[in-house]
Amino acid sequence: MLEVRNLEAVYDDVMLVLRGVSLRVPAGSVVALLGANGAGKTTLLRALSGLLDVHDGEITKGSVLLDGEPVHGLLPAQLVRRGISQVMEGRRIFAELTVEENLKVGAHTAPRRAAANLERVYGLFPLLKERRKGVSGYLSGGEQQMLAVGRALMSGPRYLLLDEPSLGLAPALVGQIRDLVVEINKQGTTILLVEQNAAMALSISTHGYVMETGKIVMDRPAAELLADEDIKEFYLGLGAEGAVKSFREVKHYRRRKRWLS
Amino acid sequence: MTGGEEEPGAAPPVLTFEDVGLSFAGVTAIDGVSFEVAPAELFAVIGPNGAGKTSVFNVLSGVYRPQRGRVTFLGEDILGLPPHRIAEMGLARTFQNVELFHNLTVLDNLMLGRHHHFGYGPLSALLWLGRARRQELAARARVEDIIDFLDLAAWRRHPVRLLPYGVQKRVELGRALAMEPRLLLLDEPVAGMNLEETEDMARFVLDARDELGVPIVLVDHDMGLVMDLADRVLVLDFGRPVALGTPAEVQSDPEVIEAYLGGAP
Amino acid sequence: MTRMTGRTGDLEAVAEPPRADPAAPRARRPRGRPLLYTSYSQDMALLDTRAKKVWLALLLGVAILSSGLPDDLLILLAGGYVAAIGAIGLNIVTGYAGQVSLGHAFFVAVGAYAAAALSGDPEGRVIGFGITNMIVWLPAAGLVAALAGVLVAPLAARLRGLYLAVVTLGLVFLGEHVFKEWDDLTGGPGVGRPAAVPELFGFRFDVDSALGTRAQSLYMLMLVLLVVFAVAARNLARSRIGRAFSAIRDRDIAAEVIGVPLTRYKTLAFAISSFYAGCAGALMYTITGFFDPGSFNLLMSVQFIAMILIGGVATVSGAVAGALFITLLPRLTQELPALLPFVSGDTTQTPNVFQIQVALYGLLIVLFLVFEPRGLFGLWVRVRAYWKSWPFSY
Amino acid sequence: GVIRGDDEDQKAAVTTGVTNEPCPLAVDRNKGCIYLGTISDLTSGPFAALAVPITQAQKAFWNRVNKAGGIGGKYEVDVQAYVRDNKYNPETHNQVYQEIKNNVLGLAQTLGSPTTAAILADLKANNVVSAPASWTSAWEFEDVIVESGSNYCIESMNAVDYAMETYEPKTVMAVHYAGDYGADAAAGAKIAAEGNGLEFTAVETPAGATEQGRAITEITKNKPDLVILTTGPADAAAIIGQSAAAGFKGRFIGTGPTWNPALLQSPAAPAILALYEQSAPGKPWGADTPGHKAMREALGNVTPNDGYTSGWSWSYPLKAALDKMVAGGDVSRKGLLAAVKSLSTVDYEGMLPPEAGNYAGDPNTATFRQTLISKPDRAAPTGVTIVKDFYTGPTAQSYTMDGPCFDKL
Amino acid sequence: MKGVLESLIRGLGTGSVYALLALGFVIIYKATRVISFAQPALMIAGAVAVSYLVQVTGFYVAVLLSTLLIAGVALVVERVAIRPMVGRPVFVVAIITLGVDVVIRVVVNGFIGLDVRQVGDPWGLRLADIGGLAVQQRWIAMFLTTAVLVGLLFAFFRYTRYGLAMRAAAFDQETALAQGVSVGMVFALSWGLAGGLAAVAGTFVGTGQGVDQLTWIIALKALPAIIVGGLDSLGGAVIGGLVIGVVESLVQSYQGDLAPWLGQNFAVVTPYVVMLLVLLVRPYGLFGTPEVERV
Ligand SMILES: Nc1ncnc2c1ncn2[C@@H]1O[C@H](COP(=O)(O)OP(=O)(O)OP(=O)(O)O)[C@@H](O)[C@H]1O
Ligand SMILES: Nc1ncnc2c1ncn2[C@@H]1O[C@H](COP(=O)(O)OP(=O)(O)OP(=O)(O)O)[C@@H](O)[C@H]1O
Ligand SMILES: CC(C)C[C@H](N)C(=O)O
Ligand SMILES: [Mg+2]
Ligand SMILES: [Mg+2]
Repeated sequence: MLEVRNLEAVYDDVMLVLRGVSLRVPAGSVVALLGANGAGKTTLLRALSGLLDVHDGEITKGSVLLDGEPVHGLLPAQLVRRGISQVMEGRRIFAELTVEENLKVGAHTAPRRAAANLERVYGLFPLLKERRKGVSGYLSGGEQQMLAVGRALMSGPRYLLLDEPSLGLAPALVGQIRDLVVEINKQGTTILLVEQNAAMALSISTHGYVMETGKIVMDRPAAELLADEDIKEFYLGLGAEGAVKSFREVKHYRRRKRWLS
Repeated sequence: MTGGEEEPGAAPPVLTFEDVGLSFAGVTAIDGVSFEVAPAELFAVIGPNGAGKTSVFNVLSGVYRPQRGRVTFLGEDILGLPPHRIAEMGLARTFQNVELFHNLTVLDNLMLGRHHHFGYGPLSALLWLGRARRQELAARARVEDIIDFLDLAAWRRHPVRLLPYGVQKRVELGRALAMEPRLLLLDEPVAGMNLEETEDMARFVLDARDELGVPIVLVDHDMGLVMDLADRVLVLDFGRPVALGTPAEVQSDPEVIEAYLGGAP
Repeated sequence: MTRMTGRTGDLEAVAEPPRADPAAPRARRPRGRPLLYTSYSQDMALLDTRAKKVWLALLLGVAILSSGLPDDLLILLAGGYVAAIGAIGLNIVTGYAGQVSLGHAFFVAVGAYAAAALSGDPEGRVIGFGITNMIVWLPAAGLVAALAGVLVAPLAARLRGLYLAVVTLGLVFLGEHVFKEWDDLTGGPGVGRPAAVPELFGFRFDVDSALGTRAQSLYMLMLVLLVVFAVAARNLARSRIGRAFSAIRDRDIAAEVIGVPLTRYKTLAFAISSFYAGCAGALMYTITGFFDPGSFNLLMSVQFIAMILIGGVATVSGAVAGALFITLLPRLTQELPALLPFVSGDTTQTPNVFQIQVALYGLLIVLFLVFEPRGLFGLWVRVRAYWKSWPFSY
Repeated sequence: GVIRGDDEDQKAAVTTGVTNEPCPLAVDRNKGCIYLGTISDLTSGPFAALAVPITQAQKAFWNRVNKAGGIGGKYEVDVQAYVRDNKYNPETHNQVYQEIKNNVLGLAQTLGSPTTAAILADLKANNVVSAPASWTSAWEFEDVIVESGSNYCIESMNAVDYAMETYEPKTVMAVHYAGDYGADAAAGAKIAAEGNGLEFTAVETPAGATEQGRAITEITKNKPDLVILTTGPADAAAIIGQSAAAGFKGRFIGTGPTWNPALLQSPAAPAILALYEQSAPGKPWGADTPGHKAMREALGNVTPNDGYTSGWSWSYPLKAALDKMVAGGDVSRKGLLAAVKSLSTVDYEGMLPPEAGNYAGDPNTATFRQTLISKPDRAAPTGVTIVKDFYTGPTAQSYTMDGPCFDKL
Repeated sequence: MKGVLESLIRGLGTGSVYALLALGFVIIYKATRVISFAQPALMIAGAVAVSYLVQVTGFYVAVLLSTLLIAGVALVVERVAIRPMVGRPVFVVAIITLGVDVVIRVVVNGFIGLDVRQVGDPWGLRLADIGGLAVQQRWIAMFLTTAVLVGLLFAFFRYTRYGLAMRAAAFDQETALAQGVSVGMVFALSWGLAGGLAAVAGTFVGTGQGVDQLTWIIALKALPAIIVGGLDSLGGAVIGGLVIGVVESLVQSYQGDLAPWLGQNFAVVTPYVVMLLVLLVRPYGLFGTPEVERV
């Protein structure tokens, strides 16, 4: 189990971005983390994978436990070796390397299983296999997103942190990603899924958290969240009667969420 | 319908794209695509990943040079023009992966959108003489309007690299609007946004079109958004046009469903 | 000296340009900023807050009062001010426009020789035209250097990152070769030539006069010129041109797509930067009165880079602070070993004071950058942010 | 008309750079102190290897003077309070000079030509007498600069004349650095070669042992009978060693700063022993004169190096002038300069002939024209022994010094 | 003709030293995107270490020990001054290496002292006769050593995952960290290798002529060499070094006759001229990876 207890994180010594976040990702589950832009989701994932440091950020309070053991002081490489792997926001592929080289870097900590994992990833994304000798920087946005997900799978992680994996993917592929998440979860990988596509995320999660301005404001089983009125309105775009609203009818910007007032 | 009086096709098109073909060593990005955009039209381009949508934008803005075809903007052939010339003609765009000037503030990013509207030179810049000063003030007033419009006031003086992704997307729209465009290209403006932010963005896009009367070409994978907003939709697959028509027509096209929409929404 | 006070309004730009502050949102205005601007012109002014005006008055006061310092310090500071002009110039091409140039020494040399030749003795050993009025040779030196910059730019515009850096470094080596060979202009290596004569409508700054000693005159001259060049650079930075430079630095494709012609602006950046370098070169040697072609080497270029990095990239005040830091550092390191009793003053011993001085010079640069990679300006921002965003701005 | 802060420090001052207070390291605390500055290339410049022993020797020299009763029984001389590193950079030289100039009467050492040129105007304006650490011919024309021994130009004239007698060369090549040092010597070689009716070529070469390819090619291709070298030691070894390896059999004569005893440990040693000789403005470390003996005693157990010898011998004229100044009663910069101008001989304790210290006449008559030739010798302390004692060749004898030689190449 | 061949061979000899130096720069660049200006100091330190050790251990052991020693010094430098800068702008790091260079050189100059120090190599200025051409033995040694080291390096980068890790880390340190690449380890590795190479190169610079306080300058020749070859290409570094060496040598021999109007010692700047010419045609050198940019 991956557990976050009362975590506080600060950027540049002054910007408090996580304010006492607690969250549990039980082994074998898929947990969704929703939240508006700037809520601190990415920051939380950085805290879990040891990358805050790079951004002049640090954990000022609280702890991260992996199977009961505190891991928040560890270096990113150590965390990867312990089985935590992250798909970073914004793809972050190594643009100057080829597709296959990108994947091989993903297998840095697991050289022995590299060949097998490579086949598995190519199986999941045939398009990558087709382009494997191509310079990855020239791939289209969506192709790069596939590469980013594929790369994270190359270390054979036990815990996979996905930061908006469906961003920029075509609808058909979003479906595939969802199936993929379900599939890797079945194969034994625990998943923390940060998504803006709430419907997709909640449909495959066991549990869901909603985060706003650095705090967890909702913490319920996914099914309950799907039924919640506020979630329906603000995350799923369903009107009171359950009908899908038209974007043309939206009149106001920046509405206040009820749970914040 | 918000499109107003002009029926698509009535007035001369703002943009024509004729049988364009573009390929990179071994990869065909665009293969015989043709379309036109009418004044004040909201035209959408959709298609699977790697279909060539962004490449179409890159051809339009002069970043890519296609091997064949013809592209005219406001009646002028723009193939071969350098990007900055095309921008000066009034073509503005946003990018799929936010391409802001990340060390600059929101304000400076927007002011940069007005770059080619200034007419003063280096000397007057160094001395900050009347000309430079007057023009900067005028530009600032226009930019503040955009800041108000896009509700960016709270971020005005922040370097954009520190802004949340959704806000960055809005700033990018603002920068394009600051150019006073005569055609606006939006590449996945709502990717990575939650519903609420998507709604906001939809509102901005519609208002921009209605208030400024700019025609817009929109690329996005959010079908809800595209189908709600677009007047016409072009569907690409492997660089080839698959369908072109109203949202309703396109949505029911079996080829489109097969190639793009997939089973589930 | 009374003429100087009229400039009060300008120097503060050097003290603290109105940069955006990353830590505090607008809603919570930092202390010292007025809550309301009644016009955009107020908001866009160089000195938009009271705090800045106070800082300005203070700094200017200190700078003027400093003219009472001993002559050797004045000479050192005058050199620092000239170096600052050069550093501001490098900052334009490297800090703002992001084109890392290790060729600054070359442009400094071009300016120095242009000025020296213009104002040189026509009868002398080396080329001279006898035009000693600064009002002629200073802009001329800048323009010749700017022209050199324009010639280099087309190649430079094709290159990126360290490729550009090493190529501009090549410029320094090629220049050194030309200057060493061209005896008629430069006097040749190890021999050198007299520098430009700092004369303005009959007033000589390089001799003692009724207005003050030679050192005082030079000090004031350089101070005034620095203020002028600094204010102009600040203006440039807040203009369409400065913004376009930063855009090219941050993302050149995007810059082009919103209408910034890349090559033209890169060329412009090189030209303006070289103009500053040329003027700095012309002025630099009026202080020693003499220079030789060996001075324009890699080390000089590197020192300019160090100045803007240590001061803080892409800020005018940073360039000034960095230039002063680098110029004063040797003097500082000279005093330090005196505090260490075990260091020998005997030059045949190792370690001796002189070795320690050199080592300290390197060491201080390393330490400084390791602990404050954003430079002096970063230090300042940090201090400011600490006070402003307390307890937390979010 | 401005009140200067540093006036206060000078309360005990007799004049700038002279105090009634004893020197900080005084031998006799009843004497006053004359401060002399030193600006030298002490760490990172190209001449550090020479500058360090020069500076050290001067310290020892003045220490000995102080022990022997100081200057006129009234003053001791301090050369340690104001030592500065110029890194062989003219601006730095000027900066540190500005820093110390109000505290010193004169300069015991100012190293390098371009560096000294950067302060020359100030030296002249303020009558600051200075001993240069360089032998360029330009100094013959400056009153405030007290040079000891022949300049490079004369030294090379004599070298060519010596070769005329000894080897009867037909062709001469000067392989030299650019500037006041190399070009000065090459000009002398050229004048002598032309005077002797020899074919002359000059090859300018950059510093750096790996940069000598062109010089070596020129030598092996043109096979001159005599090569006059004005480079640094490492470069000289590269040139001599590799030319010889390529079959060159002509003679080399190098100027003073070209030599370093460690060259005899280098792979080029056999070639050097076979083909090389050295001209010099003064006798090497091991010479048997009272001055040399005093120097060796004073320096004690150091690795012999002729930097020491030069630094030591250059100090004699300053001492003579200081003595004369104190005796004359006008203890001031003006007084010192007047004393210098009245010196027509200086007692070098045998290290140089007394006429070397002529600062009274016009440049042409005052120019000292004797140098010597040494040959490499493993047994000698600095690797060289004299083969021809002080002499003036016919070229140098008849040459009219009417401007710096390096302008004439 | 014989003259041409001889100056060609001399060029290949010095060129292989440039190549060794260039390799050090390239390895650090590959992993960190920084040009390390500390290489000159490490090079000279290596040569000086050999000059002391050789008296005790003999030449070959001395070279080995010095290589290890300098690699160690480089590791310490990396740990103390470079590691804390992970994620910082590369130019700041470059200037830091410059400060490091100054500090190390002061120390090394202390050890050099006043004289020229000899590395005590077995070749001296002896010649070998190859097909009637007089070739200095040390040039042959340099060339062979370079060939062997380059072979080893290629094998290392080819058969371990560190080559790829270096490139990944250089491109995006954070993302490399997220893949479990220990960026610190990659930095250390590159500095260690570069330090060792610098020591070997320094020793060869010292063969036949010794080292003094100014010898470090030759290390700067590697800069045009790596640009010619392409900043991130090992093969390019070797080719670049050899090209620079050969062109320089030919210019030294023939420019005086063929193009005297270029001034004396034009050879000194030929590396930079070659560099400019190459860049006019190929902005990323002969083998450099072009920056990937798309929007
Ligand atoms: N490196 C940084 N330095 C300072 N502030 C930062 C940094 N990175 C993020 N922030 C700030 O922290 C807050 C939370 O950002 P974070 O990226 O974690 O949000 P998010 O929930 O992932 O948003 P999104 O949905 O847009 O990805 C934002 O206000 C952002 O501006
Ligand atoms: N500069 C380039 N070099 C090589 N291939 C390229 C380049 N630009 C685009 N491509 C290829 O052309 C195809 C079309 O790319 P494009 O970016 O236009 O797709 P897209 O429709 O925008 O996809 P997405 O929805 O994923 O963003 C892709 O297969 C891509 O890999
Ligand atoms: C110490 C000397 C060799 C210095 C040299 N003659 C010069 O003038 O620069
Ligand atoms: Mg995020
Ligand atoms: Mg796209």
